Amino acid sequence: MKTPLRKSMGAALAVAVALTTVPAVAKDTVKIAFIGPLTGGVSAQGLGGRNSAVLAVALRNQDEDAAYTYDLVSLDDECKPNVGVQVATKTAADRHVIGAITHYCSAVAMGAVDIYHKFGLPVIVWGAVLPDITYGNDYAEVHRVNGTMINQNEVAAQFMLDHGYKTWAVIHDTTDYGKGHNKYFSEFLTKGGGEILGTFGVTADQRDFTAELTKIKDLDPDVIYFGGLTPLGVRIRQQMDKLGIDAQFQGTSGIVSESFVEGVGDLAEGTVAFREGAPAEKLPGGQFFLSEYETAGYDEPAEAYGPFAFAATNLLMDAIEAVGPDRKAVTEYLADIENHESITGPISFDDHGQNTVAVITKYVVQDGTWTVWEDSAYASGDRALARP
Amino acid sequence: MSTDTQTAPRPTWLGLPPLAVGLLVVVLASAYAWLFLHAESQVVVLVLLAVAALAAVVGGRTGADRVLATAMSQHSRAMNGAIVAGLLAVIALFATDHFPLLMLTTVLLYMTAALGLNIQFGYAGMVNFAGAAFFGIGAYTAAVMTTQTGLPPLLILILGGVMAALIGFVLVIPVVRTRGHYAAVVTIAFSVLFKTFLEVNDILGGPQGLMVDSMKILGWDFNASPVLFGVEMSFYLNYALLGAALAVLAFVFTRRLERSWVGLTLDAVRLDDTASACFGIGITRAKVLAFTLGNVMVGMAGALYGMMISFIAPTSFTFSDSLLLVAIVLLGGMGSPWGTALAAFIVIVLPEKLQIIQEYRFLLFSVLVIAMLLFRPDGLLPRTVRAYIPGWRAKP
Amino acid sequence: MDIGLLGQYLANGIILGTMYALVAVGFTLFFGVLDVIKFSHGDVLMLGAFTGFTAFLGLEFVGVTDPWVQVLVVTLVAVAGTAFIGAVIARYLVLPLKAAPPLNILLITLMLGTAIREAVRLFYPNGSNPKPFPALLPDASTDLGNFTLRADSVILVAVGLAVIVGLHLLINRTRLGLAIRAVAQDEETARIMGINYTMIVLVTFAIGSGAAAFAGIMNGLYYNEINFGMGLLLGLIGFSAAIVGGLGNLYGAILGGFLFAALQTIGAVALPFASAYKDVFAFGVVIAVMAWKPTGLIAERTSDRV
Amino acid sequence: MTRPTTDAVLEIDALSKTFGGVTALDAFTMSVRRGDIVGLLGPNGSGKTTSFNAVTGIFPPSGGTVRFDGADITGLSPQKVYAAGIARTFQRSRLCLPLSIFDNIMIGNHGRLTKGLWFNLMRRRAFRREFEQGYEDARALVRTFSTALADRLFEPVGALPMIERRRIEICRALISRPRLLLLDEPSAGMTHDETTQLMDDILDVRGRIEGLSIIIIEHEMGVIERITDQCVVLNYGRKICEGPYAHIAADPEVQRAYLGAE
Repeated sequence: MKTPLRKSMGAALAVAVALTTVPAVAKDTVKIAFIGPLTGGVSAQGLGGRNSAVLAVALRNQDEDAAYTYDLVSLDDECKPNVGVQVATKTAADRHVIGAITHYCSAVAMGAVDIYHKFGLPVIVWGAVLPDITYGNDYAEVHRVNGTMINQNEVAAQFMLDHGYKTWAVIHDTTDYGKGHNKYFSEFLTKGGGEILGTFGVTADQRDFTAELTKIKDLDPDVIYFGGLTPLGVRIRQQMDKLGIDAQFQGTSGIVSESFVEGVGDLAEGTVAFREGAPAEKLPGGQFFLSEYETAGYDEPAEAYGPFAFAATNLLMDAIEAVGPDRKAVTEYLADIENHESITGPISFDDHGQNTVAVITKYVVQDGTWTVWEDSAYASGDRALARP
Repeated sequence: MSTDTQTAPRPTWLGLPPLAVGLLVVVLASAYAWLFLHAESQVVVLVLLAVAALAAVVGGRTGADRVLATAMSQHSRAMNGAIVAGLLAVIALFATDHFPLLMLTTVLLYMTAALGLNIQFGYAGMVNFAGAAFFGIGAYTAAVMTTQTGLPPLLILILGGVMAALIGFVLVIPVVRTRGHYAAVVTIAFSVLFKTFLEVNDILGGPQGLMVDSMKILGWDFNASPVLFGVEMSFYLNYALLGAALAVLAFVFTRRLERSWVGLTLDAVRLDDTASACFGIGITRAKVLAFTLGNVMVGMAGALYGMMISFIAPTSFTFSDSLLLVAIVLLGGMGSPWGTALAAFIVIVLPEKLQIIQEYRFLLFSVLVIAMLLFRPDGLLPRTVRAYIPGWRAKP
Repeated sequence: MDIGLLGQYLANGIILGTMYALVAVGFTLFFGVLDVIKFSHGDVLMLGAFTGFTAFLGLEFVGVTDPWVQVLVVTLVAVAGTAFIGAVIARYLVLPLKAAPPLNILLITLMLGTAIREAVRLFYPNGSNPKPFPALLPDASTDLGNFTLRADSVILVAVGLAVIVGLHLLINRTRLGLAIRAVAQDEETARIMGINYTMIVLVTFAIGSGAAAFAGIMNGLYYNEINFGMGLLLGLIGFSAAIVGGLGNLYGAILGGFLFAALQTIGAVALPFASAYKDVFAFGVVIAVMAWKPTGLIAERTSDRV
Repeated sequence: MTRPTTDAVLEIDALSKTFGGVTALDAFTMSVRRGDIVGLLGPNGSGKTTSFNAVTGIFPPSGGTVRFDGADITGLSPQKVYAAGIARTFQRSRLCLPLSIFDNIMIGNHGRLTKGLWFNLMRRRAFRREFEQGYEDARALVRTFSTALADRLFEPVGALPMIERRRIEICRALISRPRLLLLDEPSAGMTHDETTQLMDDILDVRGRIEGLSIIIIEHEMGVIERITDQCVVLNYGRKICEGPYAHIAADPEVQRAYLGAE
C-alpha cells in the first residue's frame, strides 16, 4: 500500500521542482487564489479541483511566453459558509490577490459572493451549481464556467420523457445540491407530462435506504431519479437490487464518477446521468489535460469538476495576461468573454457572468465506463434501458 | 504551617512588583496577538509559536506566573483596565485590515459562547454538546428578524439570546433530570436534530441558508466602512468593537457569577447534588438557571456572528462545531474564564494560521488536543480557588 | 399495506437493528467495565472496515478468489487488527485518564475519532473517496410477492445475532467474563481478588473494538460501500441506542439498537410528514425517552451510596 | 404551632423503607430529647444510614411518620427538611474537594444567603457585607475546632487530612444553627487519637449551642459510652434495644447481633 503512494508523491514533487525552476527570465509574480473544500466529506472534489488549478498554474509558469509568473494560494472552505466567508475575506482583503477560482459548494458560494463584490475581487466559480450564485445578484465580479442545475435538469427531463418513461420516484439528499436538483427536475418533468409518484429526502450521511426503497417498490415507478453525490448513489443502487427493484436508475452530475461505477460494479450497467460541459476526453484540450494530470502524478483523481477548475484558472490567467494584474481591468475583461477557448469547450459569459455555452452531455454506463449516450450501444439500439 | 496572608512577602519577579509584571505581560500579550494575527509567512508563525512555548516555560520556571496571579487579584481594577486597553489597542492597530479583524471578532464571539458553556458545565456540570445549535439559533433569529422585521438590531441581538434560551427550555426536562453521559446524549441528539431539521425545512432557507442583514445602530450601518481622520477603516472594525463589548460583558458576567453565592451553588450542584440538596440547595433551580444563562450567552454571540458573516446555512452549526466549543472550554480549563479566552484564541486562529498544513490541520489539531488532555488535563490556565472579592483580605 | 411489504419493512428493520445493536454493545461494554464512554467507537468501526477492505485487496493480489475464504480472512484480519488497536487505545489514552473527569475522556476519544477519520482520509490511498466493498456473500434471493429476501441479508443477521449472543455468553458464562464483571462491579475488590486489572481492561477494549470491526465488515458487506466518514453517524446512533437502552446493560444496548432502527423505519414510511424528517423524529424520540426515563429504559444499577 | 408537651425534638414512628423487595427499615420508632446525644448502633446493613436518609428526605419513606419539633416532616424534600432545622454529615465524606473550606461551610449556610441574581451580580457592595458576615461566622465556628484551621479558610479542602475534613463537614452542618444534627460515622477512617479529639470537639460544641440534639452513628463502643446519653440498636432494619449505654451493652440480643455480624 505504501510504496505506490510514496512513489506518486515523489513523482509529484519532481514535477513540481522541474516546473518551478524552468523560467529563466525574472518576471513579475501575480498572486491568484483557489478556494474549495479540502477537508471533510466532499474533499475528494475539492482536492481534484485544487490539483487541476495547481496544474494549470504550473503549466503556465512553464510557458516562456507568459508575461507573469503565477503564485497560486489555495485555501480550504470546508464546505461551510462561515468558513467560506472567512477565507473569502482573507483572499479578497489581500490586495496582492488579483483573482480567484472559487467554491464547489453552493451554500458557501452564496455566502461568499457578497464579500467578493464588496472587495471588488473577480472570481470564477468552478463547481457550485446553484443558479442563484450568478442569477441571484448583479455582481460584475462573479462568473461561472460550469453550467447550472437548471440546464442539466431541463435536458434530463426531456431526454427521459422522449424515451417513453411515464412515472418517477425521486430520491434526493437534503443538501443544497440534492434539493436544488429535485426542484428543477420536478418542475421540468411535470411540465413535460411526466408524473412523480413520490419524493424522498435523505440526509447526506445516510447509509440505509431500504425504508424509502421499499415504499418506492410499492409505488412501482418506471424510473428512480436520484439527486445527490456518488457515495449515496452507490448505496441506493445497491439496495435497489437487494429489494429486487428493477426500475431504471437515473442520476445527476454528482454520480458521473469512476467511483460510482467501481462501487456499484455490474449493477451500474444502463445507469443514465447528465452533466454540464462537454466530456473532457472528447476535446483535444481535454486529452491534453488528462494526460498532463496523469504525468503530474497527483494522489487524488481530478474528479468531475477538475477540468472546470483547470479551465477557470486558465481563463483567469488569460485575463491577467491580456489586461495586467489589476482587479478592475480583469473584471471588465471577463465581462466581455465570448467564445473563449477552453478544455471544457468555448466559454461565453452572459450579463450575470454565467457561461451560456452550457453543453449538457448525456451519459450511460456501458461495460463499466461512463459512455456518451450518442456513442453507446443503447443509442444504436443494441442494448436497451430498463422498462423503456 | 499556616501562612497568614497578612504577613506573606509580596512576590516579585526580576525585582519588579506584581503590578509592573502584570502590565508588562498585558503589553507583551497584546503585541504578541497583534504579531500573530498579522503573520502570513509560515516561518514567522512557527517562530511565534516557539516563542510562546518558551515564554510559558520560562515564565513558569521563574515564578512569573505566580507574580502575575498576585497582580490579577490585588490590582484587579488596574489589570482589567489594562487588558481592555490592550484589546482595544490591537483592534485599533488593525483598523484598516479586514481579515485580522474578522479573525479577532470571531475569537471574541466564540469566547463569549464558550463562556456560556462554561457556566453550564464548568460550574453547574451540565454537559452541552449542542453549543453550535444554540449558536445557530441566535444566528437564525438574527437572519429572520433583520430581514423580516424592522426591529433595531441591538434588540435583535438580545432576542437571539432569548430565543436560544426559549428553545433550550424544550430540553430542560431531560437535561435537568439526566446526568453525565445521559445528559450528553440529550444534547448530542438535539445537535443532530437541529441541523437536520434546518436542512429539510425550507421555511428557514433549507440547506442553501439565509442572508442576514447587517448590524445598524442609530442609522449607522455596520457593513459600511467608517471613515476616520480621512482614512477608510475596515467595516469589520464596527463588529470588532461590538464583539469586544459583548465579550467583555460576558466575561464580567461570568466572573461575577462565579464570585457570588450563585456560583457557589452551581459548584455544589456539580460536585455533589445529593449533599447539596441536604443543605437546602434547589438543584432544579440551579440547573435551569445555569442552562438558561449559558444559552442566552451562546445565542447572543451567535446572533452577532450571523450579522457579521451575513450569510448562514445549516452546515455551519453541526455537531463538530459544538465539539469545537467544548474543546475551547476544556482546553482553557473548566470554569476558568481566562483559560476560555486563551483557548478561544488558539482554537480559532491556529488552524487558520497553519495553512501550510492545509488538509492535515484537522489531524494535527485533534492530536494536539489529545496530547493536551493527556498531559495537562486541567487545561491551560486551571481554575483557582474562588476569591469572592478580588484583593480582599480578612481584618485582623 | 400488503403483508409482503410489511415483511419487507420488518426485514429491513431487523438488519438495521442488528447493526446498531452491535455498535451499542461496544459502548455498553466499555462503560460497564471502566465507566468510560469511548466515543471513537464509530471511527474504530470504520477502521475495521478499511482493514478488512485492505485484507481483501491483499487476497486478490495473492490470487485467493474463493469468496468464503475471502470473507473469513477479511473478517479475521479486521477483527484481530482492530482489537489490537482498541487495546492500544485503552492502554495509552484511556487508562492514563481514568482518574480524570469523565468529560475529558469523552473529549479525548472524540478527538481520537477525528484523528482516525482524518488519518484514513489522508493516508489511505485515495482515502477521501468511497471504496467499493466487495459483495462476498451469495446473493440468491427469494421473492414472496412484494417481499424480497436475499441470502446475504439472512446470513448477516444470523451471524450478527450470533456475535451478540456470543458476547453475552462470554460476559456471563466464562471465567474471563466473570473477571470483567468483577472489575465492572468494583475495581478495588477485583484487584484484591488477584484479577489483573490492566489486562482485563485491555481485553475488554479489544473485544469491544473487535465487535466494532465486525459491525464495520457487516456494514461493508451489506451496503457494498465504505468511506472514511461512515463511522461518525453510526457511532452517534450506537451511543444513543446504548444510552436509551441503559448503559452497562447488554440487553439495553440490543433493545436500544432495535428501537432506533424501528424509529427510523417508522419515521421514513409511516408518518404523515416527509421522510426526510425521520432522523429528526428518531432523535426527538430519544430526547423524549431521556425525559421520561433519565437512566435509560433498562435502568442502570444505582451505586450512589449516601 | 403549639409547643409539644414532651421535650422530644424528633419523634420517629413506625418508619419503614423498602427497596424493591428488600426491607431496609422495618417499623422503626425512636425519639430524641432536646439537648441529648443519641447513639445509633447496629451491624453493617442494619438500616442506620437508611434511617438518616429517610428522615432527611433523600429516600422518601415507605411508611410511618417523622415529627420534628411537633411538625410532620414525613416525606418532605431534603431542602425542606434542612429548612426545618435538621443538618447532617455523610458516611463517606461528601465535601466538595476542589472548593475552599469557606466555600464548603457556606454551602451549609445556604439557607441564609441571598440567592437573587441581581443581588449577587450587581449589588456588589451589599454582597461584600454579606460575604464578610459569612466569613466572620465561618471563622468563629471553625475556631471552636481549630485555630490553625480558621486561618486557612481559603485553601482547598482536598489538601486537608481526614480529621480536618470531618471537622469542616461538621462545621458545614452546624453553620445553619440546626436544632438537630445527624452525624453518620464521623470517626470512619481516623486513628484512635483523632477519634478521641473529634469526640471532644463534638461534646464541646453541644455545650456551646443551646438546645442542640445529636444523633450519631458509630461503631466504636468506647466512643458511644463516652459521649451518648441514649442509645438505639438496630438489626436487620428493626430496633432491637434502646436505653443508656450500660443497658444496651448488657443486652444479650445486642451482643448476639454484634457477634453474629463479626
